[in-house]
Amino acid sequence: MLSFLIKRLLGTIPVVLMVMIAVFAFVHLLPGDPARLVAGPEATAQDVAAVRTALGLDRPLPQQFLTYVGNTLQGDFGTSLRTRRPVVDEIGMRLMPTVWLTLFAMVWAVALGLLIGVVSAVRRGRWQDYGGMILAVSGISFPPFWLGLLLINLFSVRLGWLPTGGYGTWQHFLMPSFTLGLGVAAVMARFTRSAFIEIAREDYVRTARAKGVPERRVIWRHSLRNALIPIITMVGLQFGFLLGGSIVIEAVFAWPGVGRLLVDSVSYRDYPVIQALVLMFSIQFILINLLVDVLYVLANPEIRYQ
Amino acid sequence: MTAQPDGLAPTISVEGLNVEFRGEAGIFRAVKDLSFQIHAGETLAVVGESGSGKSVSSLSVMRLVEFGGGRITGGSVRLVGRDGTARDLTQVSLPQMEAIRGNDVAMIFQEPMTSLNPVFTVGEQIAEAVRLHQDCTPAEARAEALRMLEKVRIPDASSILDRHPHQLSGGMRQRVMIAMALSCKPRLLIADEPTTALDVTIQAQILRLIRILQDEMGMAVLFITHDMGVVAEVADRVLVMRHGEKVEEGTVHDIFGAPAHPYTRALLAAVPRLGALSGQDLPRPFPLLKDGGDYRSAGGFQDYPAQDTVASDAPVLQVRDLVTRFDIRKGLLSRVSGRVHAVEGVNFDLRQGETLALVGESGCGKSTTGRTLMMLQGATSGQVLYQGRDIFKLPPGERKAVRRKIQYVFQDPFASLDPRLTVGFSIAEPLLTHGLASGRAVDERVAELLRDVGLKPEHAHRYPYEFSGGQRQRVCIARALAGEPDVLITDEAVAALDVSIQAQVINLLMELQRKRGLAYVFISHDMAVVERVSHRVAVMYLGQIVEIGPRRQVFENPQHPYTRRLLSAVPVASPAARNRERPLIEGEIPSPMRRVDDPPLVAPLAQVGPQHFVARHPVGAYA
Amino acid sequence: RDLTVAIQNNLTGLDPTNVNDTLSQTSLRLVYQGLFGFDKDMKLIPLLAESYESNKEATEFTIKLRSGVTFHDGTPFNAEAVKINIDRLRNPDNNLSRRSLVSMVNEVQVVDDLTVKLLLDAPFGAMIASLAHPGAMMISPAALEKHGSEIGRNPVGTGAFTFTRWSADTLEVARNDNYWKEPAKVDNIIIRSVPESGARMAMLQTGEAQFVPNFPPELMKVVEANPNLKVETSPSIVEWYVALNNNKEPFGNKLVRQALNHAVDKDAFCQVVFSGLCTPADSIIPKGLAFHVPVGEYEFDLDRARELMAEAGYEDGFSTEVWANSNTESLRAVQFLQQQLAQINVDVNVVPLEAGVAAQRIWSIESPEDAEVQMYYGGWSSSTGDADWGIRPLLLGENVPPSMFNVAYYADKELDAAINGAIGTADPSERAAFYETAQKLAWEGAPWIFLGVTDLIAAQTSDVTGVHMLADRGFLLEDAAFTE
Amino acid sequence: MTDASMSMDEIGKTRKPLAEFWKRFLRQKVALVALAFLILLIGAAILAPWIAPYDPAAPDYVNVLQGPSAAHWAGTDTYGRDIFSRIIWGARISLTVGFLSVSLGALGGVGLGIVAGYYGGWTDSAVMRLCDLLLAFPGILLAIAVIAILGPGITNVIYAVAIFSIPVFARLARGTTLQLKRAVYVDAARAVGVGDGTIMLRHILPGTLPNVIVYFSMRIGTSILTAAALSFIGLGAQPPSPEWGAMLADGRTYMGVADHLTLFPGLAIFLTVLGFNLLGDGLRDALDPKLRMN
Ligand SMILES: Nc1ncnc2c1ncn2[C@@H]1O[C@H](COP(=O)(O)OP(=O)(O)OP(=O)(O)O)[C@@H](O)[C@H]1O
Ligand SMILES: Nc1ncnc2c1ncn2[C@@H]1O[C@H](COP(=O)(O)OP(=O)(O)OP(=O)(O)O)[C@@H](O)[C@H]1O
Ligand SMILES: [Mg+2]
Ligand SMILES: [Mg+2]
Repeated sequence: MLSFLIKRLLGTIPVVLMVMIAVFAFVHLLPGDPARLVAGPEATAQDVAAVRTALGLDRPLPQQFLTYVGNTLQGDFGTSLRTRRPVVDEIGMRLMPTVWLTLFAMVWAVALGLLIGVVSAVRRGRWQDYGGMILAVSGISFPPFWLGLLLINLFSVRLGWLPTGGYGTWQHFLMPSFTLGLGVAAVMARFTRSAFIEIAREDYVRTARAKGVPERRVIWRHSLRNALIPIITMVGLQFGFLLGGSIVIEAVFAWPGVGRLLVDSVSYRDYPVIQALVLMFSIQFILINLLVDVLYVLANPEIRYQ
Repeated sequence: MTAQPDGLAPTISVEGLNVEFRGEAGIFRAVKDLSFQIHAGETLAVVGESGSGKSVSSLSVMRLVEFGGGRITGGSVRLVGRDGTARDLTQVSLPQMEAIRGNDVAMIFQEPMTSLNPVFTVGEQIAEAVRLHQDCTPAEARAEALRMLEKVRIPDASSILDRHPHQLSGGMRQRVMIAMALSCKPRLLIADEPTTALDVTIQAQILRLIRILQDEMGMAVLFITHDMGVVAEVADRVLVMRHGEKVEEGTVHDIFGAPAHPYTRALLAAVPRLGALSGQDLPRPFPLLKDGGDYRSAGGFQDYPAQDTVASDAPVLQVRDLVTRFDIRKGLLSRVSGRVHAVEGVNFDLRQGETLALVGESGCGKSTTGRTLMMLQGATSGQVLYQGRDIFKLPPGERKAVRRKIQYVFQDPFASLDPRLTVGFSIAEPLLTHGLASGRAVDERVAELLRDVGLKPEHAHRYPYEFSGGQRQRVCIARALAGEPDVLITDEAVAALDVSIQAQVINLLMELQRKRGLAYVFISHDMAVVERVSHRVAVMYLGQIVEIGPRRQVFENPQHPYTRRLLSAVPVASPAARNRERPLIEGEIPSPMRRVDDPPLVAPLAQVGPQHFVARHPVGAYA
Repeated sequence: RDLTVAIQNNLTGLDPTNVNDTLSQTSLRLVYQGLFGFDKDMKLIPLLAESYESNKEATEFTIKLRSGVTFHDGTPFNAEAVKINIDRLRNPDNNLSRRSLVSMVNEVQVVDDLTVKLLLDAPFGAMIASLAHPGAMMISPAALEKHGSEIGRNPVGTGAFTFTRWSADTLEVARNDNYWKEPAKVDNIIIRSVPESGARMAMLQTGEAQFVPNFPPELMKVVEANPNLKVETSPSIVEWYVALNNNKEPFGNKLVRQALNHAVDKDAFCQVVFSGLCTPADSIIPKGLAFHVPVGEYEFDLDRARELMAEAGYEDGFSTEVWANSNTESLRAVQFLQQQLAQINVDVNVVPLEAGVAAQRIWSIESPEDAEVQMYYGGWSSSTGDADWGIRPLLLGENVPPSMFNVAYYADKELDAAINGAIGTADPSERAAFYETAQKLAWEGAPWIFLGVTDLIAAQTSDVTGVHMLADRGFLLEDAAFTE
Repeated sequence: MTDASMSMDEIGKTRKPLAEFWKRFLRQKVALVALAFLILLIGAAILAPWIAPYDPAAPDYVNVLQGPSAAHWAGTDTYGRDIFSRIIWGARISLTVGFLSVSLGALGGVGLGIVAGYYGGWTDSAVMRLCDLLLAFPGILLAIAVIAILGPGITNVIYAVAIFSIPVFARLARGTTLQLKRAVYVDAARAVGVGDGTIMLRHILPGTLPNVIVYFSMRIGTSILTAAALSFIGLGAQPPSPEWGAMLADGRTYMGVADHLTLFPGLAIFLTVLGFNLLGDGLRDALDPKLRMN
């Protein structure tokens, strides 16, 4: 397993390089001149030129690329074109809020999703099943901004229980993580249900019952473990997505996360920030994917990696 | 030793049990008005043809049939629990059943391959059963699990404890199931074909083990089997089922001595007996009832002549120094901690029209040999030549053609059928793949194949789970035959069949051999069947062939001590011959797993007669 | 008590000479001050300057400075500090994005400790207005020395508040007790960015924020219904228009341009797009700018529009496309235009442009011939509060992209002359005359479809006073206080 | 001695898996209702010019922001346009985008995922790392790239959303494939000589479908909303063509003032997604022969 891990980690190096090339090519292909955008709506051609020089954007592309790769390898991600703060600071101060929010959201969403999914599967075709489905479908088709504003109106404005937004105490987490997690919970519920139904009639489930394993344990241990593969896949994906920050939720709850940073950076063509963010996202995805593969093996020992 | 029904209430008493399945085609009554009783310490053997409702009845007793879509529509199942109170299990709520299952009643299932949970180690699975019903710490439960595994004579039990089911051979899994069922010392043990996947030596051990526990604890045993030898060995009383109904019940002596019902008589007639062909060189089909085999028309038996199908000495298949090993990895670093030497230096030839039987105890590498020949498992080294060409080195196009010519019947019929496809489609798949038929012709050919193996054409559009174990096995044979192969490797192909169907299928295989010159690698542990079908026999032990030679030579003049032991362990289908003292394996049970730097000794076999070779070098326990 | 202000976007930096968005600039007014500034009515007032004089040609400006002012770090504010600041800003090597504010300054002379003299290389009548721009605010020379390029994270000015902290989405400043004016009445001001307007509204309702500038007009009703809240509306200096590319047929034809102006119901525009919080335009610059004169009205008259179209030879209309930024409000506006112009058979295809794409396709083209734009919907606010910056960049013939913002590619000699004339003098009455001419000419020539000047809306809790929006969408918080 | 306990009397026919599947699907009542609803919706979309009560683009400045009434069932928007008519017209765009983009994504993704899982080794690594790359690229970046390369328009929205979906489906399919390829029946098929392609199509693909269908039906809703987000950065449907997601996002500034602006498009999306989910469940059940018994 460890050698598998090491191999996989080594294998990520070319991927990361590819990501770097791709994202560099990509941001430079994007229509839009960062100097113009950074200089602002009232900037004259002269101002723009000044900004361009200041940002080093007037140098030939290959040179810019080499500097970028060289600096990145040394851990220097440059400074934001827009705020002129080091990219590391820009991302650094927004990363943890995103990570925490994601973790919060994932934990409850996976728990609730599993619960609803299992209940739906066990009570398949009955009202609990349809109830679960309607909940799940609502979760996926309620636009998050709508739900977010609704929650704010209820819990902050009407009841005054929770702050409307911002990052701080645990109360600040409740509404955003709920809104963020709802979609995940919905997907989890549907997946769990589906995987569970597949497993429920396997012979080994019967064996477990024959041993006298209580039904609850048959469900939560013997069946669930086997249903985990698609569930893990989904958790991994959703986790990766959420770590990318949610633009809408960050906007509604004034959450200082990476999602907003990305949007701002894209609309300002803030190359260094975009590049660093994408690099970070891809490393996150790779690590999560690796974790998922490891979990696959733990969940189902029949799967082996050479 | 036999506990006779005394004044005490029977441990279990089933009255008028009816079980139904509701399907699209209406209601199917799988068990009709079944009644029986078993007393403490008593063994009731249930026999009957495949699909007669044996498994369904036992599942109903466990109240597990409900989870499979069945319904108990009548009757009662009264069980005397540990505490001495009798309860009607059909009236008990499902949560209450949880406390009864595994504790008062335990069951060994027919399908060892799929009955273990693939994601837990076998140790965990046994220990869980222990923990559920006994008050003990996890460590104690684990120790108990280890003890049980040793009891069922699993080699290297302490390492098996931490392995996952897919890493075990079929027979090992079956023993794990047995260990699990016995671990709680239930009042009633239901054993559904518990020894089908086991070789005779282990089977003998297990039967003894059950017997010992039965005596110790006064356990009642419901023993489902189609092996009349086993019945004769273990049963006090026998119940014969057919079409969901009881046709006859009596003591084992009555049933074997004076079977009343024609069906019982037919059944007994079909039982293969070891030594039936002694003195003969060639294989010979089973005698079958005449006139398409209706047992009521007492037309007597149709005897078949011995058949000589080996036309030339030119081999179709040559196996040269075949080695297949599995690395066992452990720990965080996943270092190779050991190696399973599943197949070690195996050599043999197979000629056209010849049947080579591969026998040996469970886990000795029979299936792995077969899987390697099928290119389903990479060989560590060695060659397999088909028509003189090394199949491991074929280009993909030719490989496909060779695959059609070498076919395999998997040990586990259920797992080898795609659950999402009708069996008809599974059987048609080789036809479609190789363009052997198209359109209507496919349906016709499938129908023909189904009939050939004793099923009905209309079964084609059923799904695998709708069949009984024996029926599935036949589907698999039909599929293997569909491609019109030259070589057929059958891995315990008839193990799950009841004797009458078994005789039929074997006769079918032999007929095909006669007509088409098919060559068989016949993997089996049933020595009586092996005697019937094979020209030559190879005895495997710990991955090596320890003796190979013409069947008559090997059976009548066994040279290797392991061969001799194997033969002596065969149960005889006569209650008179039971309780014989058998040689038991003593000491450490050898395991094919070895340290990385410790390969086993492999040496060429010594010739002891015409075509008869035997190992003279030490192999495992046989020095 | 602390005052929390909820704004829409994140601040982009704290170096006033190097930020370009109104929100950052206006927030920096808490910490920094310029020589001149604006009062809440956007009237130019002296701040760190006491007075100024200029020569007739508008090439020399002598500015008297206020005495007794110190920066937050204790550095005295004096002529030397002004010189350092202006020299820093105009030095091309520093690459500051606000350089154009003072790029015409040739030399900064320290006359005495409290007097500086700016010598320009060409006449520039709007010099003082430029100095009122937040980009020309005064930074402590000591801090500049100390922090160098990091000054954007460590602001040190002379304003009513001292910098406390700036994180991803929050700027905090504390009262400056050594302020040269009367110290502020609130302890701290917290500026938080909350992008979603509904959420800003909620913050007001819960009291988490006391002031929300740039409040969305759609939510006016909700605020009005709440006794704890109040809104204040005031006219802005943001004018909305559709620039018509005069280089493209048929927009080269004045009749067509006028027809389009007649075909749009400006009152309806204000109603639909800005919920009525807007006034139809009556000139090329909004009323709030100095030198504005109301010059007329293109009344909504479809018959007249059709007549003009026919006269121009387009009785059957034509098809064209309009570009707009892809935000809800702009899209609403262009959809409205689409409907309006359809009435005179002008078939308009709406093309929303993402910010970067817009920058590329409109502003960053190589030469005017490459311009693909036909109609462009946009708004303009003259951040100097002066007519010059409201007209010159948009309509002077030579100021076409990429150098400036004349997307109409309008080139009218007389108009150019008027604009240039106004720059050539510092005399207000002369400037007024030039600008009046310019406004009349431009209105007549109709380079744009003139739409409206929006109102600014600020919502606040009722217990706060002294918070104001400025006409350029900035805000003034210096006088903020809680009533109790 | 054939097994007479079988009470099937039909003549055996080797039914093709697809036919079997249909037969079972037709028995799913809830799914059929859902299918009927979706067909109705598609019908409405196609017949929009005839059945929509108003012109979806015609403004009526007298009646802006009216709540639901007899004249306007779902009220009117900021331009006084009839929301109900816009929803009917919007079905054209939203359904097309939702369905086509996810279908394309699923097609590509499942294909890649199965191939990767089945062959393992470097194929697997290559495909999965490619997916990582795609996943790591934030959606808006990809979307903007799509405009940059292909130009704006609804077809390109479909491509863009499809591209977002590919890696997810790929991961999903790969996960199940890893499990299924160990099945003995896959070995059995291989032993019979069935080629890798056929094994993947016939024996592995159906096993991955239950998950794929579940995700597919959920993803449709997400796609409709994503498409809306794209139209905001200038990539999507061009105004004034109605599109559910855009209507929703557009109306959000009026929340608390005119809630019907968000309510009705939201409801339309909800019902559509619900329909697809119910249909998906039906399909998934029809794929699972074991479920015949209940
Ligand atoms: N879940 C099920 N649904 C429908 N029919 C079933 C089901 N399980 C079993 N049957 C049918 O019930 C009958 C009895 O099956 P059962 O498994 O009891 O046979 P058996 O006697 O154990 O046979 P074998 O020796 O082959 O295992 C068979 O005809 C089988 O097809
Ligand atoms: N995938 C695997 N990984 C590790 N060990 C394996 C694996 N497959 C089989 N083995 C081991 O190889 C040995 C031979 O197994 P094989 O299945 O060939 O036995 P068999 O002779 O067919 O036995 P049975 O009669 O019980 O089916 C056993 O010890 C088994 O545990
Ligand atoms: Mg059975
Ligand atoms: Mg085997």
